[in-house]
Amino acid sequence: MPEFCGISLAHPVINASGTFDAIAARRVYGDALLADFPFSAFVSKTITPEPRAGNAPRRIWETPAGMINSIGLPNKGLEGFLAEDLPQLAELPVPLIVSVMATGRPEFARLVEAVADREEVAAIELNVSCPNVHSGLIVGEAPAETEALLEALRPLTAKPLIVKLTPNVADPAAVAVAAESGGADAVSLINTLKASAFDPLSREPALAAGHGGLSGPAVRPVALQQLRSVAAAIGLPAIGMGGIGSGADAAEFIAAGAALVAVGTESFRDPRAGSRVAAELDFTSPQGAAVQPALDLD
Amino acid sequence: MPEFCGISLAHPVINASGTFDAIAARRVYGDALLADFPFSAFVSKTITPEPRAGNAPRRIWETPAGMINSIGLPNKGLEGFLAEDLPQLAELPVPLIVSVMATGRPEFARLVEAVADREEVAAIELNVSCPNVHSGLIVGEAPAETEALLEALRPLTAKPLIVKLTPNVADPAAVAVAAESGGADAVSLINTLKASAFDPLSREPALAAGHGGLSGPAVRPVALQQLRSVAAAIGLPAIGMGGIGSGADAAEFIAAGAALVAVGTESFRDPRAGSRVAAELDFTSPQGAAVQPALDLD
Amino acid sequence: MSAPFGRRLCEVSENHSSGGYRVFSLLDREGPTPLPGQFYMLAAEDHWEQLGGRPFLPRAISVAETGPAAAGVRLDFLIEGIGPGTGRLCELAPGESVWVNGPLGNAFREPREVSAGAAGAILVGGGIGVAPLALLRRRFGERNVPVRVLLGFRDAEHSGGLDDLFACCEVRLASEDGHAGHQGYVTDLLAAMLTGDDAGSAVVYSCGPAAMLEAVRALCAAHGVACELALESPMACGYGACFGCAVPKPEGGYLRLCVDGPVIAGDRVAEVTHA
Amino acid sequence: MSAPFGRRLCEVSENHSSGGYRVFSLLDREGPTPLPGQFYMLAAEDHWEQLGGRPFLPRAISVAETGPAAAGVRLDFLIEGIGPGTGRLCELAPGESVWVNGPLGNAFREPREVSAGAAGAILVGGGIGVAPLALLRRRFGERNVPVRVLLGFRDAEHSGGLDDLFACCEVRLASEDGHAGHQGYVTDLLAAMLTGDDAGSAVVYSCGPAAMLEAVRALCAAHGVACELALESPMACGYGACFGCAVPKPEGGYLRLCVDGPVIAGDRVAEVTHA
Ligand SMILES: Cc1cc2nc3c(=O)[nH]c(=O)nc-3n(C[C@H](O)[C@H](O)[C@H](O)COP(=O)(O)OP(=O)(O)OC[C@H]3O[C@@H](n4cnc5c(N)ncnc54)[C@H](O)[C@@H]3O)c2cc1C
Ligand SMILES: Cc1cc2nc3c(=O)[nH]c(=O)nc-3n(C[C@H](O)[C@H](O)[C@H](O)COP(=O)(O)OP(=O)(O)OC[C@H]3O[C@@H](n4cnc5c(N)ncnc54)[C@H](O)[C@@H]3O)c2cc1C
Ligand SMILES: Cc1cc2nc3c(=O)[nH]c(=O)nc-3n(C[C@H](O)[C@H](O)[C@H](O)COP(=O)(O)O)c2cc1C
Ligand SMILES: Cc1cc2nc3c(=O)[nH]c(=O)nc-3n(C[C@H](O)[C@H](O)[C@H](O)COP(=O)(O)O)c2cc1C
Ligand code: FES
Ligand code: FES
Repeated sequence: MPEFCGISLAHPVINASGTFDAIAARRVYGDALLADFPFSAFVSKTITPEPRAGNAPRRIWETPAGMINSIGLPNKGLEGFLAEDLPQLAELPVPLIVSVMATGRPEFARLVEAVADREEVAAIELNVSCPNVHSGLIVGEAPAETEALLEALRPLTAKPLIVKLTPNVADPAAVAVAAESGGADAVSLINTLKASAFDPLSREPALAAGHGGLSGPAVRPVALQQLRSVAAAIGLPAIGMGGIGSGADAAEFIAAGAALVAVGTESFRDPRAGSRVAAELDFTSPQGAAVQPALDLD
Repeated sequence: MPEFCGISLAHPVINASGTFDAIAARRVYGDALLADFPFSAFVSKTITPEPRAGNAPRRIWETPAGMINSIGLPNKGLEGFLAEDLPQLAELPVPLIVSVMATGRPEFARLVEAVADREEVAAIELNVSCPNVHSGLIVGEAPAETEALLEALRPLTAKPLIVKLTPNVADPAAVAVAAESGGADAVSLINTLKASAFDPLSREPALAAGHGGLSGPAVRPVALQQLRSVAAAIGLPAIGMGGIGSGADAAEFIAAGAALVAVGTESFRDPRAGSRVAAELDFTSPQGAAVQPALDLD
Repeated sequence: MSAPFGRRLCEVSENHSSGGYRVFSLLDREGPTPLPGQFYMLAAEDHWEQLGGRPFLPRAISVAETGPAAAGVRLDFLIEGIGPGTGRLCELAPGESVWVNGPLGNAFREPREVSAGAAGAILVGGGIGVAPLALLRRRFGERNVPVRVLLGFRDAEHSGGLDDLFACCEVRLASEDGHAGHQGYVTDLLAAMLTGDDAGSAVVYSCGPAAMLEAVRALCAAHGVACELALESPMACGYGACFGCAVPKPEGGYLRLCVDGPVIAGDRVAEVTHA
Repeated sequence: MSAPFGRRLCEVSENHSSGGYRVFSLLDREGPTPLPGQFYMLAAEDHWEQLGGRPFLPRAISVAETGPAAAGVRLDFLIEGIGPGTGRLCELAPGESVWVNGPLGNAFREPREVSAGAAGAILVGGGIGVAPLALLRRRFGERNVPVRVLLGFRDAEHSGGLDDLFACCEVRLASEDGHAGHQGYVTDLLAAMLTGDDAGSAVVYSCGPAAMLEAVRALCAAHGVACELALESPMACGYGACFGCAVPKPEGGYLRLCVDGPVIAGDRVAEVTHA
């Protein structure tokens, strides 16, 4: 059983934030979802202090071996999350990680404090791909901003703080080191790569928001390299993600230094991808190009 | 006829540096190559002041809708290029753009000066994905380094200077603006994304160099977004590249603001990809999801 | 009944052409019988990637008919090949397997009033949008809901499903090129019908291109007639995971078409700008 | 004669299994007749992408036999399915089309000494490496170069090509499991042969797994016998464009196997660490 920041997990495969809505899935699939929950921990979609409707459609666009999304973080806001979603997520058979984002330290602090003492919450993921309203800098692009944010949040909770790194930087390891100095317990990477596409007919941007984030197998080689450089630079455990669709893919991330892996876009193709990836990690794929990783994470 | 920095071109499709060796191709295919040259200008593989053998194999690795390379810029060095390659490249039926890279301003200056007065050379592309040996910074990751380099090189030649931007930065537009301030005539993008993969059997890095650069259709959405933001920020023409494999793809780059497009990895799959892309730009693809771009580049 | 959790492989038992479209059948050994309006996320098991790394995601396809089969449920789909995903589904050969996730989404609701005197259901379909109405018509027939079917097609090359899915019953046709029925839009037929005395107790059920659905919605709103529209939107997952399928709500904000739809009451959409 | 510039579509005329491998044939209407040792870059026109976006690049495959055909040249290939690219080539059906670039690379050279008393050519092949030796053997036969053929296989499931490509002539076999011929390595047979009096005038031609080639290279070096090795390396382009196919030179630096090879004189490689 892998252990991650003191949390025991049944296997090393969790979900990527924003790519699995356990509440909606339970409505669709019923309690079979709980009996056969695909992830060893559940990461919520990112919540923000106030409710957000998300971006205007079109929000998604298929690309070679991947997709671009500009969903825009629709969520019920902190109050709505606590009142409506948290009780339902607490029924899941696995530990809950709450993902939060804000545009300033006080707002981030409000989010962290609100879940800091909740028994239902096992850990907090900080989505730092956001601008600081005061400095204008994207927090996750600036090591000093990241460190300062962690220093501000660290005293507020005993729960593990996971920093979700942004991949759109020259040196993600520098940001990871700053997160470590600031008191983070773990990092997760990669978030989506800045991307766009044009509608072939109109030749206008395909997404209403103009651009979005690339995910799926296409980004896997970028994710593996960033993970490799980050894992080499810090002493903290890392959650690796970006295009994982099979046990063989997951084994590459573990080879690159991941303690856990997260499945995102692949869940859209296969709702049980998490369980499948976890199972495949133990088997040799029929493709020959396969993997039998020595999984000793605990 | 598109015109680019005062150079008239038969169509808007050139090659990406390092992805087509016109000398080797002529050995393989004979003079048919010249009769039917696929690009409207030819960009040389990057040359460095001294000869380089390149990286140890394994140098390439296939990835979803793309590939990683760690070729390591093998080249004959400036003297070898001038003596052996330049006379052969001068026989090509299209304008020649020489790509150069060095690790310091004096060495860059030596390269630029050596081709500055050569009639055979129409323009110079500066590959700035290299560390400055003095500052340690990757020139193309630091706007100030890029601007200083351009200011040093600008007085040395009347030929167009094209800055090949690196995509591994948070804000490529800032570097492009610096290149413009320094006196560049054009920019080209994207170079390859930092990437790695692990051999599924050994779980060691798949490439001997540990990591390499990702190219091919997988990176196209990233290239389009960087091009879009760069083209909006500068007044210079941009050469767009990254995963172009069809006229429809090229039209997306033109919609995103490219004056010319370059074909790289696709030439590995189809040696005449350049001509095909140029021809397809005028036709509606049978896929329906097609493009008939109003090409008025001149 | 919920869809089985996860995706499953189902074998193709048939595939034939139908007025420019294709009709293919899957044998589903596990899933429940789908309801009219529901859809499945489908992806060929082999050779799904066709062209430049696409399709990558599964494709949302409405179920057009269903019935018991030897060892499960037969699912019929009507497909118009417009890109790499639908193109691949069009070429499925018997014996091949398809990844199936579903049935997903909500279903058309029955009219509340089904008394003898009530106008009953008016089904308005256009192009590939006739698919979900086929199953709906049969269900209504079985439940003795009076049904009138109005179908519109661009031309003979875009009239798929007519012979296969609506063979049994009376349909009123409109075609833009006049090759069959009224020359013009199917909404012309609907407009005439909504001036009838009994229109007030009718419920309109519609699926088709955006412009047609918007005309249906506006007509029904003008005549105070209830309507249910089966919409489309880009879908990555089909089960509420991606938030990609957003459709604007009249009061602001968005609904997720895959879990809140694909069937939406006419007064729950402001204006249909995409199908 | 140069390869036609660009890639062209060639139709599959046949595909049958052969001792665990597959032999398939293309009809090439444009290309010149290839020489022994040359290869082609191949990619199926349809459904090339198989699995997770791969294969993306074409695959390098040696020509195993060739001959005149109705309207061009027949090209035979021997394929071992070890991944998505060779897997797809194995399943090619007659009538399908394949993108073809080639013939590429250099060819085996003839022995300089072909006098009656000379030892002539010794062909040493292992596994899938027997492919280019089939065409070489026939060419030598046509030119009256004395040829001896030594082939090694792991087991019966990895003995493809034997019946199809070497049916006509005497071959000496070795197999690791002893199912045919000498139990052990084919290089055991070569070692014995190189102790012969005439070995000095022999030339060894070899293709197969890295370990076998290295043993052949070392044996020939030890006995002062010339040898030509057909190597493999990862190839993205096959025509000198990508610099991916680097093979270390004994004096340092690298050669590009696609244009400087794939056939390399034994004294031009330091040690064969990959095939
Ligand atoms: C609930 C529902 C039910 C449906 N039922 C049916 C049905 O019964 N029968 C049927 O035939 N269809 C049905 N559809 C429509 C069907 O899902 C789409 O036609 C299908 O997804 C198109 O996929 P494609 O690969 O064939 O075409 P695509 O090439 O994906 O084209 C479809 C659209 O996708 C967009 N797109 C996304 N990425 C790209 C890209 N990279 N390049 C170009 N275009 C892109 C474009 O807007 C394009 O117009 C239904 C859709 C929904 C939501
Ligand atoms: C000159 C030459 C001639 C040849 N002639 C023949 C012939 O006649 N018959 C024949 O059968 N073969 C021949 N080969 C070998 C053949 O080209 C390879 O076996 C083929 O390229 C393998 O492709 P694949 O997709 O089937 O397997 P791959 O999965 O590509 O596996 C092959 C190797 O590629 C590597 N690889 C690259 N990217 C990946 C990735 N993302 N995941 C996993 N592995 C990866 C691994 O090292 C793996 O071992 C020849 C090769 C050369 C260079
Ligand atoms: C539709 C979609 C929505 C996402 N929403 C979030 C989010 O709310 N918060 C977040 O931190 N990451 C979000 N992500 C990023 C994923 O968590 C993940 O980092 C990324 O998709 C790479 O993994 P993948 O390639 O396996 O999808 C989202 C990704 C997708 C595709
Ligand atoms: C094998 C290979 C070698 C390359 N060598 C160079 C080089 O020498 N100089 C350079 O500026 N870019 C080089 N590049 C980058 C390409 O010029 C181009 O920027 C990149 O590949 C993206 O385009 P593509 O996706 O069309 O290949 C190389 C790319 C590849 C794949
Ligand atoms: S399609 Fe993914 S949420 Fe609706
Ligand atoms: S395979 Fe590309 S240079 Fe040899």
